[in-house]
Amino acid sequence: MKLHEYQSKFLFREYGIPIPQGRVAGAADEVQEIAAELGGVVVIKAQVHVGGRGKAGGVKVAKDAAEARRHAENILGMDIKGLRVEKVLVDPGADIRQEIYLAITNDRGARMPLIMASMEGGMDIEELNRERPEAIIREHVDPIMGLQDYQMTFIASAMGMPRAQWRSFGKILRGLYQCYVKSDAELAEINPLVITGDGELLAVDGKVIIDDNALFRQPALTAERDTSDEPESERQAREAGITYIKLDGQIGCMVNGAGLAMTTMDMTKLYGDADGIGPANFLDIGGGATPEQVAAALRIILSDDNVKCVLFNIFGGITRCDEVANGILTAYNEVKPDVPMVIRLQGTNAAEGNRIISEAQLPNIISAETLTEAAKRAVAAVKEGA
Amino acid sequence: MKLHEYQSKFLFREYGIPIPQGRVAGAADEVQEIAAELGGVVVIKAQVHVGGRGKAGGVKVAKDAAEARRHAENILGMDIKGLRVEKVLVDPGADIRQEIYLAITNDRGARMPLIMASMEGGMDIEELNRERPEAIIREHVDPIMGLQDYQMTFIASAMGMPRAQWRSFGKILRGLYQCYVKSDAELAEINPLVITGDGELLAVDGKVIIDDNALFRQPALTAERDTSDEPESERQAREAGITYIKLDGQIGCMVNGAGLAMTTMDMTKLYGDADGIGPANFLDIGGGATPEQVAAALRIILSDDNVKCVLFNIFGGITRCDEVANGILTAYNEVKPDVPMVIRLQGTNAAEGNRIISEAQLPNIISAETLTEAAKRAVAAVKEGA
Amino acid sequence: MSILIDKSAKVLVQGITGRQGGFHAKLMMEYGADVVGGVTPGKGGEWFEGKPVFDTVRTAVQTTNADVSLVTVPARFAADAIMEAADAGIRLVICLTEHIPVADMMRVVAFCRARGARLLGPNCPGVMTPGQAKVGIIPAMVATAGNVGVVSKSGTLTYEVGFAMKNAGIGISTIVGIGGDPVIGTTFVEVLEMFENDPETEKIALLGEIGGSAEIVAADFIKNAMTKPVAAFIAGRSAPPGKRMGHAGAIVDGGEGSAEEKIQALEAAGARVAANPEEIPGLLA
Amino acid sequence: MSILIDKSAKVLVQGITGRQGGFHAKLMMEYGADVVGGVTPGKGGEWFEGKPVFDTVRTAVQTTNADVSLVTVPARFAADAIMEAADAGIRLVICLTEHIPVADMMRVVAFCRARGARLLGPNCPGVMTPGQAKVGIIPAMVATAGNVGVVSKSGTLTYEVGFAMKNAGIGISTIVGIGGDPVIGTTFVEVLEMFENDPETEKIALLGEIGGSAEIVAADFIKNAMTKPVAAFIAGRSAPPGKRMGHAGAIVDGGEGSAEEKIQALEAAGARVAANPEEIPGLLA
Repeated sequence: MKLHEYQSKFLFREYGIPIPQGRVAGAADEVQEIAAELGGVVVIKAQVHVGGRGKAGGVKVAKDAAEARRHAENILGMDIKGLRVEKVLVDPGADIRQEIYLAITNDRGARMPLIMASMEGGMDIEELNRERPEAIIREHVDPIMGLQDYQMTFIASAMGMPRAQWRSFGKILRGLYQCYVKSDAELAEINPLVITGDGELLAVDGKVIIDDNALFRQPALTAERDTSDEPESERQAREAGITYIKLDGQIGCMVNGAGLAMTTMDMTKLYGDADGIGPANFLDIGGGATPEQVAAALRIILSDDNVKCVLFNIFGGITRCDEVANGILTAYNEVKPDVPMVIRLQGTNAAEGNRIISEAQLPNIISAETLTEAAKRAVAAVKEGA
Repeated sequence: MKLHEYQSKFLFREYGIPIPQGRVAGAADEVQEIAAELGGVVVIKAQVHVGGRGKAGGVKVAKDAAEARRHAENILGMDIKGLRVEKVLVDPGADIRQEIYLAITNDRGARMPLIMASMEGGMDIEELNRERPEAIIREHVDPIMGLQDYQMTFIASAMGMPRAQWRSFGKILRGLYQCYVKSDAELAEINPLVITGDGELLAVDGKVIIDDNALFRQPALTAERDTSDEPESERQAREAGITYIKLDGQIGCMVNGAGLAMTTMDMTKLYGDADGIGPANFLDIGGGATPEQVAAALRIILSDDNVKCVLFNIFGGITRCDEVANGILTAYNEVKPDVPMVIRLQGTNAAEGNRIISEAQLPNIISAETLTEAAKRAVAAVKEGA
Repeated sequence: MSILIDKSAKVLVQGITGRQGGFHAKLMMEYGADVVGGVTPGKGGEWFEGKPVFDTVRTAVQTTNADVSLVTVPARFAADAIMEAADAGIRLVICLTEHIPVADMMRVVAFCRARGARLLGPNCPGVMTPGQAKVGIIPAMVATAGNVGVVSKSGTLTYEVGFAMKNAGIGISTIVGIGGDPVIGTTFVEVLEMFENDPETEKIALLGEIGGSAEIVAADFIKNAMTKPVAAFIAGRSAPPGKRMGHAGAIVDGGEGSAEEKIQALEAAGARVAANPEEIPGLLA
Repeated sequence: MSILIDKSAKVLVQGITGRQGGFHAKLMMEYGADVVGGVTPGKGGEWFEGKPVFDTVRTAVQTTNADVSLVTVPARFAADAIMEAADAGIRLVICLTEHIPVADMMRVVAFCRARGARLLGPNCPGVMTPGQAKVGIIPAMVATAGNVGVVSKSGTLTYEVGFAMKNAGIGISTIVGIGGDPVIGTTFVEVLEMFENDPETEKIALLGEIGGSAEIVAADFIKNAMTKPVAAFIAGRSAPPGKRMGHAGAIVDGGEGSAEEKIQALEAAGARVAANPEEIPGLLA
């Protein structure tokens, strides 16, 4: 779960990290008010879950409240990479002497938290990592011991932080680590952390991503979830307990298991790509899906107008194919799909499942033995329908 | 630093451990008032830093406020093993179905926190340990990982805690461990933890000892320190940065280093015990003692009327004996002791130190080459003076 | 031989009185695994299908000499359950549970390593040595005994490949599901090393997916330390970057973890990479 | 030979720019120890008596190949300093600092063990191999080289015994101060084992005191695992129970840790126990 910049920074503040005294607003009037209160130069920043908002015109500096209002009118409602700007953050302008990068993230390979720090902040970290990897100091944290003081000294020293800032940098790093741990963050990033003209440190931009699996113990953060940019179909799937991700192709996929679901997508592309045909979605119905869930999944798949064919690929293990077949029939009768459906049932009770499907004699049902056959038939069905 | 029962229990309460809703009082009037407010049976408990107060008459049950007052009049001001009772805790009576022992302490040998738990609480744990050690469940806690849930289950199961109480016992154990860690306790003990008639758990008595070395980060607990039962001389020594402990013998000892200080005490006893002569104190003046500290130490030693001789045993290592000798002269001139002083200087610059002492030609100064000689001479001086 | 388990493994099921735990415990017993008991705090003293239930793993191990444990408890209790098993001296802990927070797993993995216990998973289907024993949820019907080792991040994809191998007459020494979470107890390389050292394993099938760099590290290992041939499949070639494909670990992030780079690395290391998992039997023949 | 250090030890001083650290660093150099540098966070790049000062132990080790570190920083920074040294690959960390909270030391000891570093102390005078090197504050004048190993909980008492030995013409292989705190990095038994295995050590003097049970455990080890003769002294026979005798660990508590029980255990194990430390040379002759 991604937090917006303003949510991230307000969270940082709870851990003693100094941030600009800005406020968030959803209307131009409000922005003008906040800018007037703050006085002086302000920055208006679009709050969207996507990078590159600066280049897209979503960040503007204003000399006074009136200019702030004009910028807000432009930014609010703006479309940035498909996302509508609903809120802006109004921050006082900072006197920036130096921009620093500081982040803590999960290092999957090392299976430990990783701190990354660089005196060359402000730019995109992936870009910096490609161009000047040696400018980034990397320090792992023992997940049981937590961050130690000597590691903070090492990082400050190795990155070339001026000594005058070691103390305040150490406090910020400790605060960021606490924030990362207590919030179950996958990423807690300050970019840039700036040294101001008078030598203070200030977190000018921030990004926090929370581990979805830990939200059960993060009620305050869960309440902050902004789903306004989540596609309607994904929201419905989430509420039905199904993992669904909309893609751009024509073949709706319904599969049990994430690895097999990806594979099924890949197969539609493998055999369809030459004709511009591919998967319309990722969908994992999980282990013991009920007929109701199958029906819900089918409805979600079909809510995508691009879908010209639905491919069921079920490998029955613990799941029994005869039960799945019954679920498909129930769902079919409820949803009444008007596109062809390729059904491939394999594994436990596959013969019985296939018998149930074929006996039902539904129109537009194409059965298949293997995944390869199923993918090829789905591609063919799309081509025929086109 | 020992906490009183009431301080310990009020601390437990901060960690979610249920305790009786009692209050502490220093006067019989107050006790009556509290007892009246609580209503019903109350228990009046002397708050002194010593065990065995029950047998000494320091704990009484009262049926009503008037009786509570009468008991308080007896207990307040009472002398228990040399300590005067200044405060009593007035607790509501509890309906006790079972008494449990639960404590967390530092296991020096294992170098880990140790949890001890027994369904046979209420009695002295050392006694229980002698008589029925198998009735005590012992569980170490990894000092880095902290207490884990599975350990709580293990303890509850192994000690024979009724299942109905596992959940609340787990909360109390977690709270006690938190209390132990966050308070830098050497011991956090609930004895007894009772199961009441209606199945609730309640910490009826508590004892917490804080690690003196950690008081710098425990301002709230440091403020709770009750020094009313600390001997005046030990208080003075503490304030002068000297470790002094009053004992019962006649030979005041001034030594550099704790191990050597104990050894010097032992030598006075080794050679004096047959004549009833031994050490009057433990005193470590530490490494770089100043003449002022030597003088302060000498004054503290001489404030004990039992002292008939002072024995200086200084092994100069980093400490230079000539400097110590000058310190002794300064202290001597300031304090003007009227008892003989045996001075043994050895190690770095010993010859020069001894020269300084002998040239000063002070009355009542006896010098010695070795520790053995010094101890024997001090014993002889006491015998002569007697 | 085989790796990780054979019929001598004495298996505990943590959460045996739960729906999932009990169901799979029965299937494991039917398959021939020596399930010696179960653990459910608060239910010690009960029985499950003739096997004793204990309050704690420690007591269970003392009584049954169990050396393998299957963790089937819900996500919020799973980290504690794994550590309990490791602390009690269990040599192999297999965790089926999904949705365990990554922060918990980082601590748990470090803890297991310190205690000398091997962890498989979490969010994995378990391990099966065909004809001998299975611990986990891999269906009996997907494999017969043989000489190909299978290691995979996923569940049903593994069944798919196992089944295709079985239909092609290719048997399996051991199937190991390592799980699709970002932080797991045992990685591809560790399992590849076990297969390399296992005299009964002649070839290996590796089933990876997008996200992380475990397959890249595995390619490095295949190149530098392996003599046995490896066939591989990487799922997620059609997945767009920045989207999490069901498995918590299956996400192409910041340009890292794409199927293409993994396939290239594996091919460069000498592995034969299938574009379609049903081609794996052909690559192993 | 000798134990723990000889003249090849490359020594860092953590806190070298402090009063105590600098003073003892100079004395150590005068004695012949190879002090290769010091560490003071924020003073990296400075020099101390011709030796480089670093911000961190890690950088110091990378630059100097130091393998031993002396921690002389104040109590509230000492736990971090010890862990820093252990984490940087220092094999022997010697901590002079007193008044470190026990809770910190329990974590630090576990950390050092996990990192494979040996810790001596805290609150110890250090270690000296006469004629070769010293790391800590043991005065040069208290010992000459020889074949008796000395291990002790205390400082000046050790000097007293060393000096008496020197006057009696008995030399020392290595003096090891383990410290008088309740929780220490290296115990009597570990040092006894090193002396038992050291060809240059023929006899051992053990100086214990009241509190804890380290001397009882040592007696057990002497009885079961040692061939070399041990002479011992236990300080605190005249100390009353329940009072802490200066050292944080020197307290007879709940009937445990008395001098009498320790003396009895040592004698029962075959050690010769002196009633007076000045008798030790006689027991070693």
